[in-house]
Amino acid sequence: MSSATDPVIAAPVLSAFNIVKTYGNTHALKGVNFNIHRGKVTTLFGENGAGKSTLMKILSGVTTPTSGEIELDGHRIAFSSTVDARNHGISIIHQELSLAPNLSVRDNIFLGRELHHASGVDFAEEARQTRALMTELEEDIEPMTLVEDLRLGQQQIVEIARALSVDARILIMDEPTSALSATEVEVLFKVIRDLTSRGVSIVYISHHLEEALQITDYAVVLRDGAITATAEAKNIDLQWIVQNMVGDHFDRGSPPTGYEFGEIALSIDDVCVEDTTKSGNLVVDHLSLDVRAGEIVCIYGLMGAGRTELLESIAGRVPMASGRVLLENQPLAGLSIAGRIAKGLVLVPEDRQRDGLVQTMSVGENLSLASIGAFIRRVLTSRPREQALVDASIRNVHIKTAGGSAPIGSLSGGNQQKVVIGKMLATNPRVILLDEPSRGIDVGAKAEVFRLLGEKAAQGLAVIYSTSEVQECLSIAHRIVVMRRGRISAEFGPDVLKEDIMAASGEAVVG
Amino acid sequence: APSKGGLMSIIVNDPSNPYWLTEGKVAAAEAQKLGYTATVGASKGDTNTESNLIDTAITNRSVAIILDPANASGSIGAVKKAIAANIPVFLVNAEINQAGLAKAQLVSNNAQGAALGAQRWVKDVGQKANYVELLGSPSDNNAATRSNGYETVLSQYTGLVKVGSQVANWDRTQGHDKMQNLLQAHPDINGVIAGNDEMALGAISALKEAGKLSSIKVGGFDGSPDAVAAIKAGELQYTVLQPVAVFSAKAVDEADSFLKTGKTGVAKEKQLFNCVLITKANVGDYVSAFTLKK
Amino acid sequence: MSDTNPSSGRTGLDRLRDIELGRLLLEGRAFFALILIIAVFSALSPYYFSLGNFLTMSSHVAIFGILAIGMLLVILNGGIDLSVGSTLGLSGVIAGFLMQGVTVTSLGITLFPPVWVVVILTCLLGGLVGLVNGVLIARFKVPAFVATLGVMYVARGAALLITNGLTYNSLGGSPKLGNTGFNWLGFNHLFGMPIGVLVLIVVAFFGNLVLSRTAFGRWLYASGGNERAAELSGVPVKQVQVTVYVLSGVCAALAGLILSSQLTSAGPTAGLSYELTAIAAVVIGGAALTGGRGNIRGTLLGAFVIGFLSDGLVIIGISSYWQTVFTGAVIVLAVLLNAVQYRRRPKRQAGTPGSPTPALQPG
Amino acid sequence: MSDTNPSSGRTGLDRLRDIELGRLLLEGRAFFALILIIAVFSALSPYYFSLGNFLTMSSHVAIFGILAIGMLLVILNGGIDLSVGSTLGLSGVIAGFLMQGVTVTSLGITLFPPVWVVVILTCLLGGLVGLVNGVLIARFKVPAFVATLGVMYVARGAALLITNGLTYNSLGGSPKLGNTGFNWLGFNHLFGMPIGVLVLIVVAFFGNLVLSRTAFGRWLYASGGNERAAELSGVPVKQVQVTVYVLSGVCAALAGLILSSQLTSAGPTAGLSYELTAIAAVVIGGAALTGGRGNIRGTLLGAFVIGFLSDGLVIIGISSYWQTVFTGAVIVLAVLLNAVQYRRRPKRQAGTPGSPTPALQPG
Ligand SMILES: Nc1ncnc2c1ncn2[C@@H]1O[C@H](COP(=O)(O)OP(=O)(O)OP(=O)(O)O)[C@@H](O)[C@H]1O
Ligand SMILES: Nc1ncnc2c1ncn2[C@@H]1O[C@H](COP(=O)(O)OP(=O)(O)OP(=O)(O)O)[C@@H](O)[C@H]1O
Ligand SMILES: O[C@@H]1[C@H](O)[C@H](O)CO[C@H]1O
Ligand SMILES: [Mg+2]
Ligand SMILES: [Mg+2]
Repeated sequence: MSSATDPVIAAPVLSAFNIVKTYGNTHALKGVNFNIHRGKVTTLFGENGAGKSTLMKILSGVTTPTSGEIELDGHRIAFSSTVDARNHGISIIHQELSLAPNLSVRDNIFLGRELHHASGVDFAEEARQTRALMTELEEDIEPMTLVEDLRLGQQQIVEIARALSVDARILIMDEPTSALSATEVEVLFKVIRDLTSRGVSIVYISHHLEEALQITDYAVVLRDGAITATAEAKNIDLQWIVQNMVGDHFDRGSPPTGYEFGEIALSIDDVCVEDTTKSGNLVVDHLSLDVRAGEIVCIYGLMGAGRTELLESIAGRVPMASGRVLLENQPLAGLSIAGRIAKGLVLVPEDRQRDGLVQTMSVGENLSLASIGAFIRRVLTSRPREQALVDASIRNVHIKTAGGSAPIGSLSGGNQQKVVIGKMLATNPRVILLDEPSRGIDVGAKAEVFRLLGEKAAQGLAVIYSTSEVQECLSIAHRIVVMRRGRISAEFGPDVLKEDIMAASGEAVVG
Repeated sequence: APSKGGLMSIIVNDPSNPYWLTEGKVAAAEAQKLGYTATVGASKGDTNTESNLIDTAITNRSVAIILDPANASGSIGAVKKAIAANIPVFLVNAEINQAGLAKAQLVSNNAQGAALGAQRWVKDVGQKANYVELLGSPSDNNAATRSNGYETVLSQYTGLVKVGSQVANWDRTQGHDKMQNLLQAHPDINGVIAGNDEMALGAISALKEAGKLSSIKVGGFDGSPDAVAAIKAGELQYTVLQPVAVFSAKAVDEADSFLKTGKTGVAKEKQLFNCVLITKANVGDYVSAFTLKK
Repeated sequence: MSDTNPSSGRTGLDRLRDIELGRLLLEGRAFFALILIIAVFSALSPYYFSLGNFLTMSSHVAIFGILAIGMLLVILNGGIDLSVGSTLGLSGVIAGFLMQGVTVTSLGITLFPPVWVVVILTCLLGGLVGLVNGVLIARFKVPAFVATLGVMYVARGAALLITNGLTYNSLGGSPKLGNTGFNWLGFNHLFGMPIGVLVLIVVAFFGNLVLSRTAFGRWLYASGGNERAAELSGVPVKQVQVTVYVLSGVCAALAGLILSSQLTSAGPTAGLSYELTAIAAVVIGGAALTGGRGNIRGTLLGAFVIGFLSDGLVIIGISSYWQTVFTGAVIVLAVLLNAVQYRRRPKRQAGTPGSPTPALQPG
Repeated sequence: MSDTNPSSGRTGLDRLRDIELGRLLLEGRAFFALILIIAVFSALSPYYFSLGNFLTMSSHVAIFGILAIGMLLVILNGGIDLSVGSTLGLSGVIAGFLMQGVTVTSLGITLFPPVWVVVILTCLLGGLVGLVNGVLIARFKVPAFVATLGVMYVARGAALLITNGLTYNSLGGSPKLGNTGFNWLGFNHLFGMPIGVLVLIVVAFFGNLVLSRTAFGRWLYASGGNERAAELSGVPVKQVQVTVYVLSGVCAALAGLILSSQLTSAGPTAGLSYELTAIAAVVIGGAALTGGRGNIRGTLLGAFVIGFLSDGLVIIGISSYWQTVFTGAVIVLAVLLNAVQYRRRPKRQAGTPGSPTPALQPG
């Protein structure tokens, strides 16, 4: 399915031929042909680990391909560095934020390509341009604000602004919206349309398939390091993408049925959490919620609604200003995180790299980390028992790995996420809290994660998960709770309409 | 409150060595006896710290400085600085390589002491032996003076062969470790001669550990209380007492005299104080740190 | 869990074999450096290659080795302990002080605690110094470098103040007082080994057991690798942090006891700048200063490399200036070799470094 | 450039004011410590509070201040430089060596380079030592702690070998040889200031300019804050890394020149363990050892806190043992105060520390 023969495609601005990239034994890309269409949005779809980011890194000079060729405007070219690629008009928004947190927004945007005037760096001009970019992106961010003082979504805006500021001919966006609110996404799409109308070519990558489809001109699906399909967006639908991505039909799942909920497993009673940056400001504002054994509750909300603070305060990570939480009728006050885990309350954190995994440890050691007590005999660990626990976890959560002793870095994002979930499930919890368990993982992995949670719920586990994707509320949750400014603004059953959920969250309905 | 006589700044090397500790203590006591206030600073062998201490003495309007110079060459600048501020400087224990700056330089006669020690050492060890030497810090002139003094005496005996030597920086732990290494290379030695007592005591513990103290004789230098105790215990053959307690007090006396009369009362700037041998025979005369009953 | 899942594919097995090989090569390399050192000095001096000399050198290594094992725990945690040299000095002084007899003025009597009491009290003191470090770092969030730097000065000053600069000399005790035996620690041999070396072996054995087979060891590697993730997995990260500094303090106290029993005296300046040697041993042994990677075996190798080198230089009679130069060069070279290894196989950078995870170590 | 846009929204302005306030509080705190030290010692000694004494103390601070500024650059980069003390010693020795005249044996003549040539050659040497550090760290990926530890020993050994342990004494030169003026550097005053202090001021001024107004400064902060991000943005992170070590070496050489001209002699053991004092100054000045945070003003304050404290202790005549204890306690306390500050506002932990972006500093 070489795109060169595809009739719909004319005069690509950049073409990649037969790109192969191997990392040791991993074949990230197996001979990919890829075109970027002039003045259009080319969207790359694919599961976690399909090779999307790898391809983009090659096109933007971050890494070099093992073999293959790139043509820019019909001329052979090889990028020696990101600066080289930038000089050829290629700019990229990285999937992982790549900002210096200790620098201001202005400094980050112009880092490495300072504007100079006679007496050195022209800070005033840089600030002026920064302000202009922020106006274009409709964000109220001062150029001199430190990046670390911004919330994640705003940081992503800065990342976008930096890529825009280059005046690139080709702009690559690798998951630019993973932390953006619906309004911010809308603004970004407006900017993208504006850019394409001016002839800028865009490569777009997102796991938010529906959202991405709105902006796509050409869809390319990558699977296992090879292109499986390309098409014009007007000719395809969601179904087509998903099918090409995962190879077969899949189901987002439905709330597990056929059993009665048990007693109240977790009772959240009038909880307040203070904003750590502004004292007196409540991020969680007198919130109460009961969840029964076997019940699955989804917490939907916009960025900054306070979901993370709520879940982390229940888990004992951040202090509560007031209120109390009961686990199977026992108050949790005063218990450490470890104490809460021992009582059966666990949290799968939002940011798996930062809070979920120990990169220096193997897959097995990560999996067994929260349940060491289970394989201690007297004082020493028992290897066979640990091995059994690890093997069982790998089986139960379907982790694709060479084995327990493989380095954690050798797994794809989705599988790493499963390791974090598997680690917490191995403690045999009564209640599991998951903060955006689907962030940054592909549809196939999402479906597996949700199926797994459904199974566990049917066995009596109380499940609470947060999400920023409405679609994901409508999968396995028995109950959907919408959070807005630290309070519950609405509760729905599984049959609610997407529009109602979004309205309750304060989000304008996109599209 | 500052006393009538004013402040005398005493600067010693490092009071964690009992030798310099005594030096500072005796000088301070003498100064107080004569109606001065006294502070004792420590340069720890660093010429910069020493220079800072001199600056402080100037700031504090000291009437005189008693200094154990950190470095024979490197301390000259600091001495000049004090003199430029019209503060007389009296050197004790170690010398500087320039005459005419300090009002007096009172040091032990290291060459005489070394000869004294070496002669005694030959009596203890005998005229036919293999031996090793432990040397002090090369930056201290005394290390070379003593080593040369030993050499002058011992080289007269053809039966005495120096099979090894190591720098142990005046330090006991290093004396111990270097002695162990020397023992490995030269298990057949009969004697150890050390540049000071600390190194000798380190060597003794290494010899004890190796079970060789009975066959290998050790000689020291300084006359420190620990060395005297070792002599009493029969572990150390002898030590050469440096009259530090004597010349420290004397330096203060001369300073006092200079302040009152404009003269130190001694004709020569450089004054050598002869060392005294301490052996099992006279160890009973040792009355206090670095002091032998007359 | 160090063997592979039999059902896993070829690639998985291959990768594991690769890792195992990389690890052996790396440690083989430190080991190789040691062999090289022994070979060179044996060629240069007829006295180097002998059991007696090896035992002597090992007893020198023992002091640094014990310090280095404590340091390893701290470094695995992502910290650093600059205070160990001072703690060693302070511990020796305290031991010396106790051996002189403690006068209880209210009763007008002098107590002479037996040696085992002295040993325990001294270790407690070392642990206490470590506790101060640990609390400053874990509770008050003072960076480890700064906290232990400050404690380094304070402990040294305390040792000087206690002795007033003097050295405690008669640590032998007396049979009359029932407190003999201190020198035995430093002087005697058991099974032909100097006691210091035996203590090192015991500390290393238990250290290895703790690191590879206990919950604490797992917690330590985890919190060194990613503190936030460890905390969310229920690891009591603060306690772990405090504990490593306490253990490092206890190791320093043990080293202080051995040193002062070897010297049969205890001075307040003992151990000056030993922390640097201990850190060098840990790093030569393949541990990462960023935490989470390193093991006892490597650290011991590192300590032996440094010790056998510096004693060798003394034995062949090289000047003390050249000794300084060589020490520096070997520290850089040993780590440079590791670095070259990583560079050649950049992908493995995270995987192999010397010290895989405890589970990969033989118990 | 540090003023806010008048048209920006309230929140933006508020936050900026917040940051500004936090920074002032923090630096005010180090400043407060300094004021407290001055007040206490002025009360205890009639001689402490005088222009003359302040100038004297400042000339003592100059040495450590210049070292600390070099160290700050390294620490901003997330590194550490343990070799500065040795480099200082080596530089002094090289300067002394050159002042004695260089004999060109082939020509049978002795050249006496004029002082400015000696100064330049010595700074080049310092830069060279830094280059070795930088290359080991940036190119060979040796951890900074280890590379500079090794270089510390090697440079010290080299200084000892060059002088054979002795000290160069006659640095005054002679008018006949046209190489006078060296001692002038250390002894003289310009505008009533000791030359050392003036050099410190110049170094601080240019250091601040580089950090706050040049692309290099931004690159340094960025690569210390997030090296990967900096690299992806096209910052030549390796060159930046090498450069900071070179600059640190040059600063050490400058300090060595000033010290030996002040002492009118150059010995191979000069600067022993000064690196620790320099690091302490940087950290007391609010810089983070993790990199990316810190500024010249804070570092200078840190150096003055340490220098004015230790001179004050000497002036009031406290024993050297207690001086050691106090030094340690002040290091911990100064940083503890910062830590308490951070604890109260954990979200800002990353935000306030002393040294916001260079842009927030007055140019
Ligand atoms: N630096 C690397 N070292 C080793 N393997 C790598 C590296 N980068 C990527 N890989 C591997 O290459 C494959 C493709 O990864 P890539 O990041 O391109 O996937 P992706 O499609 O962007 O996934 P995601 O949607 O999770 O971002 C994966 O198997 C991944 O583990
Ligand atoms: N780094 C930060 N700096 C300032 N304020 C922050 C920061 N992070 C979060 N906040 C504030 O905390 C509150 C809750 O934010 P948070 O992002 O945790 O909510 P959330 O509902 O979990 O959203 P999400 O998980 O999607 O980011 C908001 O008021 C937000 O502005
Ligand atoms: O003379 C002294 C003493 O011997 C001391 O033990 C070490 O330093 C020397 O200068
Ligand atoms: Mg990706
Ligand atoms: Mg969140």
